[in-house]
Amino acid sequence: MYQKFDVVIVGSGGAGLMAAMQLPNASVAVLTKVYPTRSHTGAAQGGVAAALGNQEEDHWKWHMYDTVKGGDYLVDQPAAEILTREAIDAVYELEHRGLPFNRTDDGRIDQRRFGGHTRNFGEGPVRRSCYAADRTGHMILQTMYQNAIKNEVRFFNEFLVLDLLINDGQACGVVALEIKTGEIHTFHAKTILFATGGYGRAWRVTSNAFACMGDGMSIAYRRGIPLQDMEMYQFHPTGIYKVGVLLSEAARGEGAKLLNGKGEYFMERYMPVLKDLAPRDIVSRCIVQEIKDGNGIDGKDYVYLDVRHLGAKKIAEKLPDITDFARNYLGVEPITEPVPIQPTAHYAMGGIPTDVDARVVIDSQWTPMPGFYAAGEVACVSVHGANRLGTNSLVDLIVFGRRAGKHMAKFIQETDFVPLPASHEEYSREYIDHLYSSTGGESAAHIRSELQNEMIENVFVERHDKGMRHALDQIAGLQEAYKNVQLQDKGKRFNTELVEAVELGFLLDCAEATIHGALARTESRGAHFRLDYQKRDDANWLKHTLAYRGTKAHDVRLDYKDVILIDDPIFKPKERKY
Amino acid sequence: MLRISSGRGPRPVAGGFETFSWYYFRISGALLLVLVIVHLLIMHISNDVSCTTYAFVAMRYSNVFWRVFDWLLLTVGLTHGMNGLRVVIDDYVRAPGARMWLLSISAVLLVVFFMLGTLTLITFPTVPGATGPLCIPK
Amino acid sequence: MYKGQSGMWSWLLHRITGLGILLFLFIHIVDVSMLGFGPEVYNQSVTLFDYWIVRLLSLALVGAVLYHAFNGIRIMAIDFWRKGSRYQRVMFWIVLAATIIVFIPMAYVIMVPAFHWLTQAPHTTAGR
Amino acid sequence: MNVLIRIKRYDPERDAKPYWDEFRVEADPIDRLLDALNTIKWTMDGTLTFRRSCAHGVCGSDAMRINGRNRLACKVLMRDVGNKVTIEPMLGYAVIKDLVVDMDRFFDKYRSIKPFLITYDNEPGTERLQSPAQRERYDEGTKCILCGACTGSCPSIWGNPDWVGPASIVNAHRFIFDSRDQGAAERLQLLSHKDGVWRCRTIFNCADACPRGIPVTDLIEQVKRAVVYGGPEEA
Ligand SMILES: Cc1cc2nc3c(=O)[nH]c(=O)nc-3n(C[C@H](O)[C@H](O)[C@H](O)COP(=O)(O)OP(=O)(O)OC[C@H]3O[C@@H](n4cnc5c(N)ncnc54)[C@H](O)[C@@H]3O)c2cc1C
Ligand code: HEM
Ligand code: SF4
Ligand code: F3S
Ligand code: FES
Repeated sequence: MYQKFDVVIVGSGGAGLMAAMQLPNASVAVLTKVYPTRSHTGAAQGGVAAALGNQEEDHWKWHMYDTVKGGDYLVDQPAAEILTREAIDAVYELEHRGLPFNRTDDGRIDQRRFGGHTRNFGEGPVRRSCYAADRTGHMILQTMYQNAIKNEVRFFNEFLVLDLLINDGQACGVVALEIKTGEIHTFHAKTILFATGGYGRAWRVTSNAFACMGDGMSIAYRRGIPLQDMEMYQFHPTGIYKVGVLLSEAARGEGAKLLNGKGEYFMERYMPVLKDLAPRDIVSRCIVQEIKDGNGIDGKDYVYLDVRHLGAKKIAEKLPDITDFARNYLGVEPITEPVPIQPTAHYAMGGIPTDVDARVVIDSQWTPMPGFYAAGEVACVSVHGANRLGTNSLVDLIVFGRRAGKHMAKFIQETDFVPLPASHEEYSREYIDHLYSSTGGESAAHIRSELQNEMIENVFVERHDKGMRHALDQIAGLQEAYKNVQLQDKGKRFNTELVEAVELGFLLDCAEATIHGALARTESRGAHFRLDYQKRDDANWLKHTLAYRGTKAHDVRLDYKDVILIDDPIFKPKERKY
Repeated sequence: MLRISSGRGPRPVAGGFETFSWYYFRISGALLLVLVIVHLLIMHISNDVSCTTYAFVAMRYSNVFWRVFDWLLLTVGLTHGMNGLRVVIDDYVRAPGARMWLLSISAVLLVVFFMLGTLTLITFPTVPGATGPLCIPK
Repeated sequence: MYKGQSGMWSWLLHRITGLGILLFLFIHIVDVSMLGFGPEVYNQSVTLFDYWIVRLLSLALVGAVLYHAFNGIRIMAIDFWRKGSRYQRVMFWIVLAATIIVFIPMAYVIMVPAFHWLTQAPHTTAGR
Repeated sequence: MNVLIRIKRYDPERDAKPYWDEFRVEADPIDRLLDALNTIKWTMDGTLTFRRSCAHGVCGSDAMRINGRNRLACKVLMRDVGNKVTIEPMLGYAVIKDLVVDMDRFFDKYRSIKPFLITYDNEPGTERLQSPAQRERYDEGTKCILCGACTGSCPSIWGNPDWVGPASIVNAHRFIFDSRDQGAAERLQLLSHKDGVWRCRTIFNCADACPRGIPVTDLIEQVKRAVVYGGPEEA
């Protein structure tokens, strides 16, 4: 089927819906492979950072400083300025649209501490994270969906986008599979926004939903658009042991502490000022270090998160969901017992490169592709650099989602539809037909689990050349195997086996780009920590990686572009200490 | 000082038939509670059913109070119960045609039984002395 | 079958008893209207109540009315008392208990005459 | 532990009518039932179809009937189901395939109660003020993840699919009792109609089914009172 809209938004998480809210007068279609309220944004617990100063003095510039420093100076500083300045207004907009923030006694939005957020350029923790209990992301998603209903946005639920259509260098549509019927649809549009989220499912232990398969990144990558800084992948320190389900940093924001096998609150040793509230890359590394030093619980590969001293009342009031998870998935009662945790794959700092208006840029010269936008976790504006601060992702969604929406509103006024390229559905149809007809005997589930194991072995918190080469060889093999994936379910109707197989293809692409970026970057920076190059190397590596897809896993082409700094001594790259 | 939003817009227009029906269940239910219990006590406890003969009725109905009492029981019970039947029909009969029919039939039933009961109560003669046995002979 | 909780069974019972009582009410209105045909006809119809099977039915009626009435109070408590829904389950057990407690003496009083005849030699036109 | 999993399956493309399928799965007691379903799908029968996304009870994808009651497969642990578990699609929705049901109507009903903040005042430059107590007043309803477990557990909806259902009322409550909202009257008006709140007969299956622990019936009762009293009562 063929349909035509001014704007097609792929993804109904925070970023996609925030953009949709800016387009009340355009014909907008939102395509999403899950029902909108099931998007992964709903899992975010902790909060959304903005220097409102409701609890104590705060300034956006302090926030910007923390963002830049937290990102280990791989952040494009003008973008960070926009992020932190506009965060304030964006949070008020959310409140006006109904978001039920927790409140201070005088009725303002309540704020709490979060990792890496400091007052006065690093002096000590500051209350900056605006929150709604421990389900801020859920509330953002609900509020935005509610407003989309108010604005009568057209949703295409359970549509899996397969391909981006480009004609003459300009994006002009997408092809999607309607999961319920198995039909292929073409959506012709003046502008397209990708807001498809991350790819945490590439690792075995992850906080991410099953749906986080890197779809958007891979689709762009297959169409010749580079992926930026994919080696920068965040591992959150406190995932529930084995399951990976996240125990939000909000717990530590409220005072929870990490405890090792010797009964020691070890973060005090590593980071005397911020302690447990140091940025995530650092805390994750400290945990891995403790485990390597034999300080894991019973010598095993996990440590404890301890909330007991907070008291039953505070735990119930401020951290209800988290307590629930611990009880449910571990059978642990956090009020009386410490909770077993380990680092878990969490967030892609990298993604489709964009400028500050969320326009996708396709080379190191910042050349935009007209009509194509990306926002949210799928995009890399680069405000998170080498490591994202907690609560900065939701800010990213609302600030750059909003900018994307506003810019698209302008763009559709000024431009006309570009015709669709010839035989535009061919690629998608062939892809799907191949999966249906293949008799190669390979199982997608098996390939996926091999990939996830390999990534957690060799492309995790600590990396080194040998391991990553091994991983790359493995992935090359898995990509070959992928060509022979065979389905048991040959039906058209709601074929989730087909969907999973398509998604696996996306995931393999993202893993490939991640490893290439990581192998080449011979330094340690933020979340990218190499045992064989333990120091940061600004002279050679203060630059963004751009990975272009080749024909095989081994022949990815890398290019680089400079990090944009602003002329202010405060933001000059220096060693990162907390 | 707290600034809170200035008001809640217009107040809802009271009512709607369904709201009334819901309320009526409760009000009539409370009334029935009294009426039915008294009724049960008299008919089944302080007398045996075999003793509710014509004469017995005549004795009771010489007092207007009992006629009004029974008429209330009839009216409230019937409307409460028929309203319940209506709700049940609404719940389970999905085909609009069949539903219309059933609802109409129950409306007719309501009227017929209400008339029948009321007529019985009004037309019953006020006979001073008892006619016939007070209990069925054993 | 959906494994509903007590509220589902209480509702189902309430519905069934309500409809049952309504059915009885129809019959009752008809038999009372026999009054209009004079004492003979009416007294003849009353003898019907004396069959022990009819006595059993009227027993069921009493049980139904009791349950429906008590549960009606429970429903109203849930509706109008703010803590009602928190205590609904307890109230359901109270309703059942109250129904049984009140039912037993009433059943006794109602059935005694029937049992009486059952144990004696038959000498009435009604009985059995 | 070794668990026998019975699943009610139906693919309208292939099957004339629903049938029962059985699988034996080796599972850890603290595995989620969802993990067992994935094990089946990934290693035994790729055609088994169900929805899932977050895997930890916050997205609302995998509501289904587990041992007779609506639950999220990702919140039920194997140790709680014993050696045998029966899984069926939720009642009250049309089955698309196996455990996947059609949620479109459910979301249409949700949309029908105006689930968004309605205000007539000008927006202030900063946030609207709201005291912690006023915020607390509508907290329960904000937990809803629109999984549909409550609505599918309600006998009223099995009989009458037009009924707006508990989930919509919970979400209406979330706005009716929000001190910032000014649309209470409009929503109460909508809900006082035939397929509004009155179809709720206080059955409580919904509250039992809700994976978020929302006291669904209590919220519905508050809305009923708001209709009869002509507006929301204070806390
Ligand atoms: C457990 C957890 C807790 C977190 N807590 C916080 C926090 O406290 N603060 C914070 O700032 N950040 C937090 N994050 C990070 C943050 O939630 C995410 O980065 C963010 O929500 C991503 O939003 P998004 O809009 O980019 O994408 P998502 O919310 O992931 O949405 C992706 C959308 O794209 C759609 N989609 C994907 N692929 C396709 C396709 N092929 N076709 C059609 N549609 C598609 C999906 O259906 C979905 O609607 C947390 C993350 C996790 C996992
Ligand atoms: C004795 C006192 C009675 C009380 C306290 C009472 C109370 C109630 C209440 C509160 C309801 C509403 C239930 C709801 O909305 O969920 C109801 C329903 C009903 N009542 Fe009664 N009632 C009584 C007597 C009767 C009698 C005598 C009859 C029969 C004539 C009757 C028949 C019904 C029926 C058919 C329903 C509908 C059931 C349903 O919708 O599920 N009730 N009752
Ligand atoms: S109220 Fe509970 S059961 Fe109902 S949709 Fe919301 S979360 Fe699900
Ligand atoms: S189960 Fe149904 S009847 Fe009401 S209390 Fe819940 S909505
Ligand atoms: S998978 Fe998200 S709620 Fe179960």
